[in-house]
Amino acid sequence: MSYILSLTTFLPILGVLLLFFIPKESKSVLRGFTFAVTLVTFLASLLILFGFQTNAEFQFVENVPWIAAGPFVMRYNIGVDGISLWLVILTTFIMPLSVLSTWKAVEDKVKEYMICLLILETSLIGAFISIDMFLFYIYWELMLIPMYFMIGIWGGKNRLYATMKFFIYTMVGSLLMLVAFIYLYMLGSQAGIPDFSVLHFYNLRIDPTIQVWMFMAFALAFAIKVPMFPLHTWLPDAHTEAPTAGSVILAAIMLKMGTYGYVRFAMPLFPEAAHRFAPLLATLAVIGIIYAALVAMVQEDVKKLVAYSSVAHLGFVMLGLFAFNVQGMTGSMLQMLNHGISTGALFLIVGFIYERRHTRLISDFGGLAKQMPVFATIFMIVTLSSIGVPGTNGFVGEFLILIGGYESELRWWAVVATSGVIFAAVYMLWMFQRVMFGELNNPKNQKLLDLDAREIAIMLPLVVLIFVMGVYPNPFIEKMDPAIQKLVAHIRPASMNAKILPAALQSLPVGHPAMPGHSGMEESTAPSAASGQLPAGHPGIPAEGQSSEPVVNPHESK
Amino acid sequence: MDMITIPAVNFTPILPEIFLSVLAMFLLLMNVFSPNGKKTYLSYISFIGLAAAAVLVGSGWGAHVESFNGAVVLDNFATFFKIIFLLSAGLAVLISDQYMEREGCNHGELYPIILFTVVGMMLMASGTDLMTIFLGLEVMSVALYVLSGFNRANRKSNEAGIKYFLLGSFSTGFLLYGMALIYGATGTTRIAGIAAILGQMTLPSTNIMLVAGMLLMFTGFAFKVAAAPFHMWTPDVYEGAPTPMTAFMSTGPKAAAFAASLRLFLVALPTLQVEWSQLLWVLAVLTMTVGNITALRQDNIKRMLAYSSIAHAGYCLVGFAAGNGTGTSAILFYMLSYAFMNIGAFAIIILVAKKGEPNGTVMDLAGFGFKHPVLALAMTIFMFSLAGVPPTAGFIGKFYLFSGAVQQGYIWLAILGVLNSAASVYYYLRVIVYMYMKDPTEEFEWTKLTAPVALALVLAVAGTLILGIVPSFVLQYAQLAVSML
Amino acid sequence: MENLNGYLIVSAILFSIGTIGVLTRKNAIVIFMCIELMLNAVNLTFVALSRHLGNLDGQIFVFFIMTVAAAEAAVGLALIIAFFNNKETIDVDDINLMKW
Amino acid sequence: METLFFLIITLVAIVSAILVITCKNPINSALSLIMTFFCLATYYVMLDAPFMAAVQVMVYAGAIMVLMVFTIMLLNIRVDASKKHSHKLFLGSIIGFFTFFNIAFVLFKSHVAMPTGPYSVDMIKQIGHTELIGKEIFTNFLLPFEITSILLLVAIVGAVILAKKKI
Amino acid sequence: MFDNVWLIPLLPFIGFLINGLLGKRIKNETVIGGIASAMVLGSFIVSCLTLFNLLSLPGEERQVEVKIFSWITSGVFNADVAFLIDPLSCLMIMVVSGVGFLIHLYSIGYMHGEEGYYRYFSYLNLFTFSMLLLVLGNNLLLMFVGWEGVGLCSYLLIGYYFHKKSAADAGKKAFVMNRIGDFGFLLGIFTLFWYLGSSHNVWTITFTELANNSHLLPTGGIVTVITLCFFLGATGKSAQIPLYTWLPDAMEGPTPVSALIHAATMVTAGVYMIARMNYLFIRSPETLAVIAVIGACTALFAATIGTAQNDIKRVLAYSTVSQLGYMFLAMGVGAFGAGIFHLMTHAFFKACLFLGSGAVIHSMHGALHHAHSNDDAQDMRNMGGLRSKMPLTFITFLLATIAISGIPGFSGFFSKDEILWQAFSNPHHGSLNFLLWGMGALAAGLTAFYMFRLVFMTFFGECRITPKAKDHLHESPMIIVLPLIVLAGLSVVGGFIGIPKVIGDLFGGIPNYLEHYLDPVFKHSEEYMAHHGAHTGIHNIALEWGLMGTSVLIALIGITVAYSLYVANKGIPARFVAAFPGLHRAVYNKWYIDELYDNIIVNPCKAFSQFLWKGFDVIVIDGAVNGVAKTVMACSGVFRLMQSGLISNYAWSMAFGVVVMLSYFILK
Repeated sequence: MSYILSLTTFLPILGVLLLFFIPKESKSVLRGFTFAVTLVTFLASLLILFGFQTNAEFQFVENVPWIAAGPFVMRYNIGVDGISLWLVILTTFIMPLSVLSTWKAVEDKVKEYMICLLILETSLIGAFISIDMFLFYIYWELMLIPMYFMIGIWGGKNRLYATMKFFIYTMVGSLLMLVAFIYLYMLGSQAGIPDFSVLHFYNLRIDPTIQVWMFMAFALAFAIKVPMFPLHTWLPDAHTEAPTAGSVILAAIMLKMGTYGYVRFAMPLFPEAAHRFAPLLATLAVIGIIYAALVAMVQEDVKKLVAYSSVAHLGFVMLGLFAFNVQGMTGSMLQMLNHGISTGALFLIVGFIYERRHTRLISDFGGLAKQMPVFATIFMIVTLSSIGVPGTNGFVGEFLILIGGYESELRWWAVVATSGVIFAAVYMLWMFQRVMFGELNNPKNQKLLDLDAREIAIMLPLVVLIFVMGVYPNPFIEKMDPAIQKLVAHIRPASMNAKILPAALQSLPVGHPAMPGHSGMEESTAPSAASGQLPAGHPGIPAEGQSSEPVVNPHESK
Repeated sequence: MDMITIPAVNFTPILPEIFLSVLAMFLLLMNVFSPNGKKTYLSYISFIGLAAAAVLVGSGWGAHVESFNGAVVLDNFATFFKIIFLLSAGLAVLISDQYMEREGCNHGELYPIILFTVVGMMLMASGTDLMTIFLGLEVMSVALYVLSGFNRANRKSNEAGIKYFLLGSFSTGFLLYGMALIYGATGTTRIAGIAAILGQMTLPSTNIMLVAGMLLMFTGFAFKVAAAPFHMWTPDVYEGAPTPMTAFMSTGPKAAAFAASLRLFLVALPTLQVEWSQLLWVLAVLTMTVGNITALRQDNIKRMLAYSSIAHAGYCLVGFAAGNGTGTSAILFYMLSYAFMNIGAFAIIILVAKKGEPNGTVMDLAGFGFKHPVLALAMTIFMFSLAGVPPTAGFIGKFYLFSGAVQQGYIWLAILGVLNSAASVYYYLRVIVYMYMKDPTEEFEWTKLTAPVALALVLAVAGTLILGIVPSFVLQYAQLAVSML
Repeated sequence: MENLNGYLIVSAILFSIGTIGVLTRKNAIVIFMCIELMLNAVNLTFVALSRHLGNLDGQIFVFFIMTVAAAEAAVGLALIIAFFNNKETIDVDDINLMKW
Repeated sequence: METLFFLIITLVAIVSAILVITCKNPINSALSLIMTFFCLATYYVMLDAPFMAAVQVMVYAGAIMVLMVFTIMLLNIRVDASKKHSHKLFLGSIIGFFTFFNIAFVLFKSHVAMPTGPYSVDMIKQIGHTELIGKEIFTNFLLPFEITSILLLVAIVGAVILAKKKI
Repeated sequence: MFDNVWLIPLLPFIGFLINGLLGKRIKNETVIGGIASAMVLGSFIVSCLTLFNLLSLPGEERQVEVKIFSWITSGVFNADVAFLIDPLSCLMIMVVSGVGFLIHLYSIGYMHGEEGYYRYFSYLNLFTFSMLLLVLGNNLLLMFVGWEGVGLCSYLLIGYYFHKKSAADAGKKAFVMNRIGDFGFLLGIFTLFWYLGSSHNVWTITFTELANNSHLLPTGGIVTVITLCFFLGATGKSAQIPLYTWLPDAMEGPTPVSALIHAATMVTAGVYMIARMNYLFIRSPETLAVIAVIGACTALFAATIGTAQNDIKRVLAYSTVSQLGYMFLAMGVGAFGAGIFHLMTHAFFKACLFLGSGAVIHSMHGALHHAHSNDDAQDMRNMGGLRSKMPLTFITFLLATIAISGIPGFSGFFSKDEILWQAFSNPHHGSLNFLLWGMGALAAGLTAFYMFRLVFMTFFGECRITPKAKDHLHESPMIIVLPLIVLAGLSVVGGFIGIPKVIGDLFGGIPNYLEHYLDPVFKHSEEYMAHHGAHTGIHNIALEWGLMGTSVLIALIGITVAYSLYVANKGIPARFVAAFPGLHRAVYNKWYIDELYDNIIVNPCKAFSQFLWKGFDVIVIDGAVNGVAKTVMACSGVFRLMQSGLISNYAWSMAFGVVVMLSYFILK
């Protein structure tokens, strides 16, 4: 049925509306109901998964006119393809687990907490499935609000600083992206593109010098979200202050928004600029890997350590993306899922021990393995997955990224990144040893209870997935392969052209808006390149060696 | 000596103004006869009157009637703005009753004055003659001087009144001198006449008298809109004036000033576009930056909202600087949505404040989030809308304003605007931080939520969200209004 | 008598004197008087221009400016008296209850 | 002869204007302001606008200044020599001079529109200035005239609200 | 015929699952131990079957690939889970499952009474599964999976007594060192895959295809880089010079673990890897030289440290490092067959030695426990004269010691001598081979010395154990001694399957079965070496006999010195120590290598990351971010003060604004 996507997106909102009728006091009913809603959403998303034919097209597309005023035409245009399919499934899969983990964690203001969680789920799913760039932007900003409240109200000690920093940091990036969006739309409307759908913009030939500026705006917004090396300082603060469920979702899904942004928007829209920036961004990614690993080694707070570890993992993902070949891309898409599962599990684990001891300092723990054997085994499995030991999911992703990176121009970057594998083992095992092994001398640790049924129920699916994806990742790779092939085919020629033919010759400088000559006041970087005007109707001359007809998804009603 | 033949006069353009003036006079009489205590029914009558006027104005959509040989016109542009004035006046009337009861000042005459202000604003919006615009401006200003100084007992209100009066008339001096110079350079006060003469003139931008006239006239409007160098009065007057009046002052008159200046600059002086868009470019940046940055450190919530209204004037100036269709229609849309969110926010402040508003700081809001969840939710929506966060009307407004600037090629202006709105997020979220994330210092005594204020809040929230999620029909109206210019 | 420029210069001078008065005087009423002076300077410009241009629009505009000045005077002085009842002084430097 | 008379009146006007802003006692400045108004009235007469002169005298000198003087007397502000009656002299005068230079510069370089209006000077003399203005107001500028009525009503109601002892 | 091959790794995996998940509930130890051992026995039987089937095939086609399922396919890269059956892998699975089974049996007895019993056996089974996977894998990626799996299990098993901080540290150190090796291994895979793919469009990582396309690789240059990377991986795993310090610390784990992992199987993975990719290594003489030199140095270096250790397991650990040095020496000189032969024989006698020492420690521990003294059960100075208390253990231990020290007739002699001969006679590295042979021979002497020193100190002389515990010393139960006996037998008999030609035809032409058996695997490198005129080296028989004689002589000298020092006149070692205190202390403290590593790598790394976090992250980046916020707040303070509340200021700013605008436009 074609409305499954909107159904999945807005089911949580339906849940929110029904939540209002449940009285504030009956906490367990609130939690149970929210869990039920997230579970139903997960089942709905499974329907999408099973209905999804493995090809490069967007499926379950819904395209309804929404705002049509002034120069802008925005349509409620959503659809899911190979790339965004698994991220949606990851979202709906992680949500029930994080709701389950708040049973004992959040005691006061439970109703508001559940509402935040559900709104967060809607905005995340919405962002992943929206084809219309304006709709994407709305969901992209909407997700900040519930996370802001979750960190702000239920957070740790200096949560206000952390949440304000998180909000404004992301906001600045995304607002610059907004200006780039508008400028892109102006270019598009001159080249005859009717609306905001990203598919039309994939074939728009933009003059490379403009591409550089636009790519920088997009790249900055997504780099903050990833987070890339210099812009990552908000993540440890946000994580240490966020409640367990909040930081699970933040780590497992929201960070993927940044990398998804690169794959869906920054790279395909501006291929030449992507190639020009590839060395810089790869360097930042590699620095991120080594730097975050080193800094993680000396952390005293477990949550900060895991936060820095996710910066390192996402450095790998970025390296894979900028390899511009199928293995690299597949590896990073897989690593996004793996990171979601392993770091989500790690935060849940930190949450369990935080609920028991209300402290996150590594020095307060020690020798828990004897006291909590089941917890020890699960913690061990998740640590191994985070290190990327073969047989677990981490290894498959990392291996593909590194071999993809090695095979592309980023050879030396891949070599340095491979050393990251060593540091990952060092800081994770050192932490694991200080927390789990050694003497059980702290009296408080001696009284700790092992995981109860609920906690095991949370961790079981994650552990199973770790092994399933480690041993048999093919079904996952199959589904996303055609979409990645198409993406690489779209981006790759851009690099050849950029190198072989001089920029001016190969891409007809189209789409530069013929603006009335304005005096120096506006030092916009609109270059003086001749603005050859393309025939209005034709959506841009496709680049050489690429399917001539721009891929307009079949059932998009004009 | 032959008799003076008074030409046939078509009253349709000023029908709403006449209706409201008659209603105001009627209310004055009603006030005399009604006993001292019961004044609330006056506010109901005035609200109904405003609603009726709105219907009257709405029916005039699409018509284009010149009358009083060019002094005033009825067109979509004027109608759209009249709707904004009536809306802001209506909401202001709704929230003023409870405030006045609490402050204990006799508010019998308040409603007629508000209606007269609306008349003044309508004249400004629909006037196509320098004289009509000037007189409309003066009716509005005089009424506003009275409104800002309304609460005689409160020293702050007096001070606000005096400050607004002195600086207002000082700016009127400059406005008049500008009009004189323009009259001198073109020979007529009719906007159509000015446009015609400028059309024939060879190089209008070299006629220094014209440019100087334009500048001086613009300072008058810049004062009313609270643009950067002329914004100094706004914080003091908004803090001093009674809160419902501040709410009214920050939305209605600002829109009226924009209406008059838009009509003047776009219809009368289009050939000087190069000059005034540069001027506006600088003013917009200055206004946004001053408004946003000063607001960061404000503790008094009314003063913070005053600086935020300066910043929002800056955003509108961005659209004005763009000067193209998108920019101007964005201003119209923004003014409408700004009316909703701003008056909504002030309504909440009224409910929270105690008698005499000892200091009305943001800290008083501590713990409000979980004490009155529904009201706090409304305030959160208003704050997010003012900050320009997506699902709300503020975002759509800013989006269109900045896209107007980008379309015109002012990318750096858009970038500065975007950075300013990012900075503004801090002080809007500070309110939310105190509401939700700080525990209450001392007990709230619950000021009962009377029916009119509740109605005002419902209207405001509905307006903010609807304009945020499904803004296309209003945007189309704004587009139509501007295209007629 | 074609010395239009003469009249315009005189009105410019009066206007500037009015501005200086507003900026320097401390007494509210005197400030208001200076504003009145500025308005009168503008009236003079209008009348001179209207006479030069030959149409009476300027003079009618002056007529309306006068009514406006009168209305402002009424409200302005009422405000000043209300302020005086409260604070016994109308010195501009004392009107600084609200700042920063 | 004509220009000589004009220069004398200008001199008187400027001196009285300066007196308005310099003398300590508000009463003196009020009186010097009245003096300026009379000079303006004579200007209007010289510009063949006798009705304007009459209105100027009646409205400004008569109504507004009387009101001013009345308020000054009502508030009987004691002028104590100690407190300075003006401040920021330097800054204020700088701005004043600059405004003057700017406007003067504008006036010199500008070229005023050609006299296209229907009413030549002698026509005014012949028909009578008041009649012409009357005809003009009640035909072309009827709406502004009506608005002034609203304006005055607002002013009266406002003044009552603000200043009445006890409502 | 080979379709049941997937059973070999699968059975231990099933054992791991049963014990891992249900182990806690099956309290009874023998059931757990039984299941684990049965699984390994099952896999041993299937490997025998496979070996038998393989032998039935004619010589050349002894190479069969069995695909199970395709694991990762993405773009040009695809890797699937498939097993390669060929003489080398058959030999290895026989060794792994055989010795593994014996050690499983042994640990049932040895681990009696430990509280994490089920956990031990599940990890041991997981180890066997990973090792079999490593050996059977038909492509580099699957080998890498086994490679890391084995590293993981060694981490788990070393850290078995996790409540002891030293055990946990040793585990972590082992894993990190292995991980550094894996870093090299990964780089090798990538470079190989990239080079073959981009220049010859051969996108593959399976061994058979690599072998067939190995002619495409140029000698030297890129191949040296690839092989050096692989060698780095091998040193990490097989504890050679730079990355060997983890092996002695790995003795923290239970003794059967040391026997299985750190003697017989895991440490030999590096050797197996080089043997498996002999066609690559042979193409870069530089790498072979490096391997040979490092092998020889490690052999000598470890042997010197072994002489001064007092802990029985430390001595055996260093002996393992030294014997591995020999294997790498063999690989370095291109004698892959000899290397594998020594690997096999070493597996037998080293396992036997470790298990023997385990038996000794087990009974010492029991005795000391009874006497409630907390002397160290592993310190040889507390032992002595145990041959009367534990005759069977003594005999098996003695046989294995004789084997290892290279006394003719025993397996050690044949394999070690073959290596020394190959080292001496190969022409690859010019004059280097004399030095190599010399170091090898000296190391052999030292080996003989410290092995017999160990035997004399533990089994001969009077019993130095605390008197009370003396009568509690008793022979270990049958389940422990039985594997000892089998292994001792193997270490004696094991040598005969690979008798060098020289001795063979002396005794009536007994052929070198092993050489013949392993030929198909190394045929590529043989052809390459023949092509490059490798074997024109010295061939006369007399020289071979001479060398053999000298090596036996050196061994005997070692034994006599040991006898004189530790049995005849006990005083000499003490005087020797007094004479050269510095040298003794250095050797005793393992030449301070561990401290060296700490000060050069570990501590500066910690300090640097501390600096990175506190200095860079907090001060620089956060400082910048908060700095922006502070500056904005500061100028907001300034703007705020401009709002002075005085009307004249406001009027002034308005007038000022007008004046500025006017003058700007006028002057423009």
